[in-house]
Amino acid sequence: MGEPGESRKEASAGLVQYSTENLVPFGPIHPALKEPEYFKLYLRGETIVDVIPRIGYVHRGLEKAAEQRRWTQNTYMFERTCGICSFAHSLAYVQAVEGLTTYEIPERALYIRLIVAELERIHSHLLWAGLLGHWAGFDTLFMWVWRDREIVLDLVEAVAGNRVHKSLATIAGVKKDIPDSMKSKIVERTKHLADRAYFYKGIVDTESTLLMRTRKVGNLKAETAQKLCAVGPLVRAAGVPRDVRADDPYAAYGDVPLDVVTRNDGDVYSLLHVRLDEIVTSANAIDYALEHMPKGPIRLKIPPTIPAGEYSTHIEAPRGELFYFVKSSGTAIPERVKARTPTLANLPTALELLKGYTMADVPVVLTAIDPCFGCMDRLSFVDLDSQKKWSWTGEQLREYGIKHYFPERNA
Amino acid sequence: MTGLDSGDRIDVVYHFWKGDVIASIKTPVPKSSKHAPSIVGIVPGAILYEMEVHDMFGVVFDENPWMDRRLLLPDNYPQDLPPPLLKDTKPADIRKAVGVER
Amino acid sequence: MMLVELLEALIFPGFLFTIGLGFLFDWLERKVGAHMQGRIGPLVAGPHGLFQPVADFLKLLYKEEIVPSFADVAIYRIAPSLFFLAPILGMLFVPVIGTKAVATFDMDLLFVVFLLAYSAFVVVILSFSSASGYTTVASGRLVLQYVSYEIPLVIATITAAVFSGSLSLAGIVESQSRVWNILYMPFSFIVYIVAMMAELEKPPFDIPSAKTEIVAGWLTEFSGRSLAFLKLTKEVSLVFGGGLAVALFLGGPLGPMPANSVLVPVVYGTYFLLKLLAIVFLVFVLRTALARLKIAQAAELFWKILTPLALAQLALVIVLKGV
Amino acid sequence: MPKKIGSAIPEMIRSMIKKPDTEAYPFTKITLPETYRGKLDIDPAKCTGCSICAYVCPAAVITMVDLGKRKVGEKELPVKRPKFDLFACIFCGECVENCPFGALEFTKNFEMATSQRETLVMKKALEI
Repeated sequence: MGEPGESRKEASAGLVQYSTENLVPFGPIHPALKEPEYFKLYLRGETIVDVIPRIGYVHRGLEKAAEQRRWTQNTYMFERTCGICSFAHSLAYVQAVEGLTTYEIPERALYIRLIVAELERIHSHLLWAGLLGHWAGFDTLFMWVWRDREIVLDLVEAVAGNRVHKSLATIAGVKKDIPDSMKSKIVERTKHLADRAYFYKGIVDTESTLLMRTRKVGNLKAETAQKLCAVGPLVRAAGVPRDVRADDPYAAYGDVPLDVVTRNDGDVYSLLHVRLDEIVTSANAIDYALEHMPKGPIRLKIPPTIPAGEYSTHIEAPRGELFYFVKSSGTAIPERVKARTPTLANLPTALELLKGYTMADVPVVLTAIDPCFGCMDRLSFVDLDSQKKWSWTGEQLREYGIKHYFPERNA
Repeated sequence: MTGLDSGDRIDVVYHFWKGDVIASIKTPVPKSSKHAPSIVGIVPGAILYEMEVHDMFGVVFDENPWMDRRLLLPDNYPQDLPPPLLKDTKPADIRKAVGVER
Repeated sequence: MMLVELLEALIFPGFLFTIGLGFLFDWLERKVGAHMQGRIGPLVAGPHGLFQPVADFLKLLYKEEIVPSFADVAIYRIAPSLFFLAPILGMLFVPVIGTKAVATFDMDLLFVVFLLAYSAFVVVILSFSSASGYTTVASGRLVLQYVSYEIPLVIATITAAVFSGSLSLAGIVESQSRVWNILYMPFSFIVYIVAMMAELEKPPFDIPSAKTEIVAGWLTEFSGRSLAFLKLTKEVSLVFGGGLAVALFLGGPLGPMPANSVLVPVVYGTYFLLKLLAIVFLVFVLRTALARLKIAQAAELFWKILTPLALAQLALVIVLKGV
Repeated sequence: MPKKIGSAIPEMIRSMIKKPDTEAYPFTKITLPETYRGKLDIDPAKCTGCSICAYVCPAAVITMVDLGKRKVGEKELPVKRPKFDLFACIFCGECVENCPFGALEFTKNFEMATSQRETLVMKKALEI
């Protein structure tokens, strides 16, 4: 299995034998992948014959590390599983932990959780729509969408204090309140974003070069999606109305009306539509929640230990169903925390979809599932036991590289 | 799908979701044999989860076609070291073995 | 007299002028594209970042050059200079400050068309010489794209020649002194622009160097000086291709002329630059507004739509000429 | 809807005419919200060395340094003050929230990039 150096040799060998499949490495470092993962693509001409994934390049042993930290500290660590769905991760973790206890979570906190989660969904979907433009070679869409993404990031910054890692969810509550003075600003901005979503739908529907790239690419059938356990927008684009927010309401989703957006074709074009429509439904949900938010406290004071037991929970992260399982032995640190992220669930589907398509479709299809390899590998910026301090000078790195790739030269 | 180290056995927990119910089915796998049947034939989407439990706990799922590959662990993760998520595996040992020095 | 010609070839409308225009268009492409996308674009080097392309070029010049161990070293070394040669040489045949270019002979149009084909051929060789997975895919795409755009491109060029009844660029330009060719052959002009964008690998035809698919395509394995010159060549090619379009369809540097004979070359040069800018701007708008095609779709576009269009225009022009 | 080529062009022209949306950041200052969590700051006068911040910190940024003993009435109490390795800080706000004396606060300074790790070690509280 795949060291990059090895695959390069294989690739050049493939060049000599024209008749066999040509191996093209897709990653670990590739302009279309914003995080390092490795896919071996076997090509015949331009057509993909087989794909072999090799993930784990950013695996940092998060689940092991969780077993050495206290419950509250873990909130921040799991939040850093991913930059884009950071609140979803901390929310799912917090929800799983709360499941072990009998605390009455304040209503207002549940509403704030919903609002921030939906802001994050808008952000994630905008980010994805822009990146799709980039991957399909339509940089203008990318720039425009990301320009509008700044608006929602500024909102998140105003609500939570930072743009990416909100650090807002905590066990039995949230840490910051949304003051009334901020409400009108949020409503105004989310309305604007919904308008922009309509505008982008207009471009996506009419621009024929973009249609050529997205229509009938990566056709996913409903049965295949269900068989391969696809989740989130991917399965909704294939016509299965499955959404944790509606099926198994958490936070304040039980009280807020929400449409489940579905499309029937299952191709990238439908995915784009599903995501752009969900921006609109999210904006509506935020408006509704802000209007109906009850007054009251936002968090409870709790002891550091959590009662023994096992609990599993799931939420609808922007990318799909995010699943958390926690086991407590009644102490201040967890016995086991397990996270199953939407990307890992969607990866088999993406690999299946790729077969038969051409090299040009790889970035579009592979990234259509909105992969977050950091999530998939459970990446952490927090080190295994936080005293990991080592640095390499450029010279050392070079030496290491030479030793790694050319062992004979070193001897 | 979750692995759990419960002393002398590894519990493999399968979670299924329909409607508003999550069904968790716990399957004990003794640490002495570490073999379990695969569910890939019934649920094809479980292939990567089984690989993950294999990487992290060393449980071998028979009939899983990709069981000989590694998914998450680095290539230089030593064979003689126990899988990382077992309770008696110390982070310090792993760091030493894969050559991440301070 | 010899000295004047040498200066013409080396400095004004020749070598240095072409490279300068190449840098200018690189800057313009980035700046115009940035503003269309709501960004600022190059800002720091020079006024409004005008010298950014020059700075990038100089930076690449003193970067380390790495030759892949499995590359065909001889071709890998030589091909960038061969590639650089094509647009620089071609630009000498494009009339800039008069109806006559720096270098000119009867039937020089054929030589210019040959240069277009030559540069595509060099790129394919270049791509194959640095044997890696990405460049292999890129070579396949290059060849396929080449056989797609070359035929409409040549037909569009020939249409202009047929109408003007001359196979030399000077003759074609002179024949347009009253009415520009574009009025008689608008479709040829469109076909030429689209095919030129394919030749220059501007989006939506940046298929052989699609960065999200095959890293940098045929440029992947190049670094340092080679990369600097390859990138410069791509920009200079835009000058050459645009200049050719001006000569073929927009009447070259011709236009209303003041009586003063000293100013004549300057005025001619200004007309040429304005026309060239118009074409280049059109290319920039198109490249910003469109998504990248797949290679099969590009081939379909050229074979099914543009080639028949170009042929129909040619037939029309022959009929017009006959009448 | 009808297919056409270049449906993005009207918006492109609109974007071109109006001012760019990008801010030329290092040359212009940007505004930050009140709640912004920037570089951590400590008020040494308020700190009593209670070590709560060091306990709650998830990233082990804060270590307590012993500064000798101090006489309070009859007893000798150890004097401790926090040292901050800010390069590991994750800006979660746990220490600020849990400080019983309000000695810690976030500033709006976010320009912390440096080539030397030592410059990000905050020893402000140690100089008493």
